[in-house]
Amino acid sequence: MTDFRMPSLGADMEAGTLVEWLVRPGDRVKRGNVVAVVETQKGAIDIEIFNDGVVSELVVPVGGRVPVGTVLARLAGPVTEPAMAPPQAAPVTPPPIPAAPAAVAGRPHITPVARRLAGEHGIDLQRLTGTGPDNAITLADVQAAVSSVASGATPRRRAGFDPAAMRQAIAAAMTRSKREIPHYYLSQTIDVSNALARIERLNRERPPPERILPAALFLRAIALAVAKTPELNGFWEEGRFRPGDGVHIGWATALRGGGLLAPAIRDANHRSLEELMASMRDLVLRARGSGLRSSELSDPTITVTSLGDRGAETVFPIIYPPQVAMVGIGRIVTRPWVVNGAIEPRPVVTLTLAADHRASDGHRGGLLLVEIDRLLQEADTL
Amino acid sequence: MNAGEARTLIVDVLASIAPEADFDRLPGGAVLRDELDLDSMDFLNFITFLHQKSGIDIPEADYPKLSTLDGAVSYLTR
Amino acid sequence: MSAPASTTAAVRMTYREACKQAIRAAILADPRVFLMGEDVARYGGCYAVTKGLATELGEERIRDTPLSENGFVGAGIGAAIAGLRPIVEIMTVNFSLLALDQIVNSAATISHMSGGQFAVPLVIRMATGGGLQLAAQHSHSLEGLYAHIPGLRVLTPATVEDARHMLQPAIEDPNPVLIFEHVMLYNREGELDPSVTGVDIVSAKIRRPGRDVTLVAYGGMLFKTLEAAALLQVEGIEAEVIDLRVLRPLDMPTILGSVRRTRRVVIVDEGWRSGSLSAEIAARIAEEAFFELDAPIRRVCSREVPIPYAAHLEKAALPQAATIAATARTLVKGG
Amino acid sequence: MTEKVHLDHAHLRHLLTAMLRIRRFEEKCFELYQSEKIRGFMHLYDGEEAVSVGVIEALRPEDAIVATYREHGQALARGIGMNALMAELYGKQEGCCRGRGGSMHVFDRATRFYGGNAIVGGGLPLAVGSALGDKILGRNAITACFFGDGAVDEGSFHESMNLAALWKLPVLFVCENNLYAMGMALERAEAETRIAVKAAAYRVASEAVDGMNVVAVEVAAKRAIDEIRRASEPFLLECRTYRFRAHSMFDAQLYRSKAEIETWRAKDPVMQLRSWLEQTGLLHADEIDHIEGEIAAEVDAAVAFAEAGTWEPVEDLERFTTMDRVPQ
Repeated sequence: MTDFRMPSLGADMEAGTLVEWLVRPGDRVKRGNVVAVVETQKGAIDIEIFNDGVVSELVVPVGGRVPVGTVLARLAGPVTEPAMAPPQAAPVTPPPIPAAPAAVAGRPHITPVARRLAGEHGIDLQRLTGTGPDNAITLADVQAAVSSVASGATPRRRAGFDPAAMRQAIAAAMTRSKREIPHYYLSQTIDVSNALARIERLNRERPPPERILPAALFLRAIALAVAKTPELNGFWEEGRFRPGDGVHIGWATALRGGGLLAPAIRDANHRSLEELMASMRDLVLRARGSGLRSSELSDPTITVTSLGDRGAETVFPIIYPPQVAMVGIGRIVTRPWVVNGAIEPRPVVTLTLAADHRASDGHRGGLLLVEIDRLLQEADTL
Repeated sequence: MNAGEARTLIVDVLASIAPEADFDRLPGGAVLRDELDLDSMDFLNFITFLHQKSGIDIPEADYPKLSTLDGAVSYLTR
Repeated sequence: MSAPASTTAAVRMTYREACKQAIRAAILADPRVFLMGEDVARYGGCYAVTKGLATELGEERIRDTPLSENGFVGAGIGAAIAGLRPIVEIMTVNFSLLALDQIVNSAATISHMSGGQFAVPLVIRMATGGGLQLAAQHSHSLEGLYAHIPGLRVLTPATVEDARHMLQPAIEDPNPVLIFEHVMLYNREGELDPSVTGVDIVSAKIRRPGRDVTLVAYGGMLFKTLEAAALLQVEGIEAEVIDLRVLRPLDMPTILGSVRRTRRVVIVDEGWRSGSLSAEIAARIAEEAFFELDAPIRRVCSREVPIPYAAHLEKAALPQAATIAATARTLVKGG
Repeated sequence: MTEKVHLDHAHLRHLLTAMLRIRRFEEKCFELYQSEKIRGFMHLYDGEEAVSVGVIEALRPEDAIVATYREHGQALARGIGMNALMAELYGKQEGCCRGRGGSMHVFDRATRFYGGNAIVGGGLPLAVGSALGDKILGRNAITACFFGDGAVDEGSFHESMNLAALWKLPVLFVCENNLYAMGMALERAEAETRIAVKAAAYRVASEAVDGMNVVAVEVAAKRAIDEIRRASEPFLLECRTYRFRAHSMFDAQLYRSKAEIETWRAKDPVMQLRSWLEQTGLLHADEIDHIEGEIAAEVDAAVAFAEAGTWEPVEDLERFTTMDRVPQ
């Protein structure tokens, strides 16, 4: 007795529907006879039998849809039927995990989010043991450490900058500045309608990443003006003035949660509006994202501080020793303004200069502010 | 992009600018610049990241529409 | 026009049937639409997707071509520029290499090169992937290669719903759209909700929410990945499975949103690891969510070999559910 | 001086045996596929035996062959053992390619059998290259390149014919015109269906021959090959033949009628030669039984060899992805 099974007729054939029997029980069949027709997704296909014999039973009726290998009929006759291929169970190969470099002695593996949280909570990594992949210290490990330390409120430390240490440094510098530097102060209120119109025009066709802020235009005007008044661009050391080796403007940046940094934009007077904007943006992002290391702060030759559009109208800056000048930018406000004898509302900003009287006199300082004003009126040339 | 995705995206971007802020308790109507102490540079970065991540152009004239969290969500999903 | 309140129950059909209905509906809806490819008419399609369509729609709209892939794909581009909306069927991605020049240097490039004077509103459908022991020249998974090309939109419908509904927006897209249908999906059955009348070809979908690890997959790998998620479930690991649906442009917000929640990610890709789509996704996650990660980004790809004929070697070469689960486990359980 | 095909009894008996070996091997493959012993795609050669036997009979051991995915006929005619071939179809490592190629990718270094190519028209450029190599290296050898009527639609046909003609390369292009490229009838695919005529566009000599008559094929092949060796120029031999089975293992043959198949079965190359030999008294019933018996034994032995074969260790998966040296 041999079984006649539903044949596999194709690589992706899983089942077939028997649409016609061409033999009946009792019929004699020979190898190669077409005994049935099977419907598949590809169409109807004639099915041959490979054994000689006599049909004894038709197991699957016409219309029956059965998977490949199912017995369709039984034959009486010599057994020559090849057994169906047993499915081969292939061993699952272990996933080829790239071998992680062994943790460097003393420097444990730590995942990025764990490192971030540890940094924010001032957790000492040496004391932790990792439970993550390759024994890395994970978020959970740090969270556990944080909760256990929560009682003793360790100060929040920004990676790279210790707020407490920064506070002390600012205090020391401001105290020295007030003690040593004879400041004189000048201010100039400037109509910035031309400047703002230029910025608005530039930004209209630019996608956000390439847009310019008014501060960048002010910075450009200041850099060009400072280049013309070298005695405001340098340092007062051992009783005499040392000129800067270029116009490197420190852009004062307030840090979130307190603290101040003034990373230098080197050769600001030779940079285009776009370059200035890009470096301002980069410095701010890195400073606030704790990406700046104190070692990176090259020494500015003059500092500019801007209160931004949410600050006060006017700032009276304190010079950052050993520099000899500092420019302040207030908030842009709308004020009545005399234009050709008539009064009309105009956006204005108050620029101030604090300068070290040992290195320069008020007259020179005044010329700087007037020059900045002149440049801003011809904003299209900047 | 639906409202949920827009909100997630906006919060993600704000988190990269003001990491210490607690966004769960940020009222939808609060003025972001005041609530999170964002200066014009922060706000420009906020607009830039939104533009880069969503592909939606945001002209300067529309900045006021994104002054609050709810305003920004409806702007991104209009 | 809001969808009618659907009282009719979901319809069950194979992925192949969904593809056929999509083609049929597209041709009936628009006189500019026609399908051409090798053996799509009289033979009924190498994978029987177009069986019977030629008799119903005529051999002008279901058009057999000689075995000239470079020729008829180029012709499809020309016809699209001339105002038609052709659907070109390349039997499998393996033969698309004969038409790679037309796809990359013409279809993907003409709109940009012509300064926006011409668009190429062409859809190219092709089967892809291994698993049927067809050996090296017939088992390629090269969709990642096409996802590298600016100017193309690349779709990988995995579910019956996507197979049924992605074609229409693809035809309406003014740009060349490539639709990859994995060979192992044709026989799969799935539910089709009649109230769903369309899908987008922009976003990825979370097919299974989870909190512990994100599994990113597409096309033929989706169901192996869902199977892996089921294996992980047994061990108390909740895996979130993302079906990319669109390989270009990648829907990174969805991926990043998930990774930010689970902080662990495994990318499953039937392509070879080096220079694969999974490599691109891993790079973008590292670039944009590095500080969110709580474990290294891992990938499960095909072994870097020509796919062999012998069943046990092919199985070892292609990504399997057990391997996906094992890889995810190393990220969650550590050690 | 073209060697005359000596039509003596031994040679005709050899031709019949060669064709029968192919026919019986293909029948066993057809059966084994349906019981899932053989998987993947498989394209059977029944009906076209006269082409591979006739052409390969005219080749020398040092000549090279490039074949297609319908290649069991060429492989057996060229002398690749049934054991190695069947084991390859089973996917066993005792197969001629360690079970990695399967039915569509048979290779054999010893007989310069440069494999089946599953990309239509993919082999033609390879054959041009093989002939270029032989010519430059001064080997007195030719390359026989088998392909179907479908390949004539591909760009590689045009490019290869031109290169072979341009560089005067010893290539015998053998087109097995079986009237169908899978489901595409020749007249629905080619504007000019007389394939041999196309050679003139490249100034290449050509001939169309009855691909169902092994003696006619051998005579034409011998004449063409002698000319190739003499003048070192390519030749296009169009063999008009027909395949009795479906294109491959999953084809409901919706594109042709059963009646058409029957009319061609009447010209079965094996039956033609056998009945001619019997009528002319060159072959007796006991001889044919002896031949059939030997072949049946050879086929059964091949199946046993394949069944007993072993799986290549999974650890060897990546071996030969790249080579550390060129095999000599």
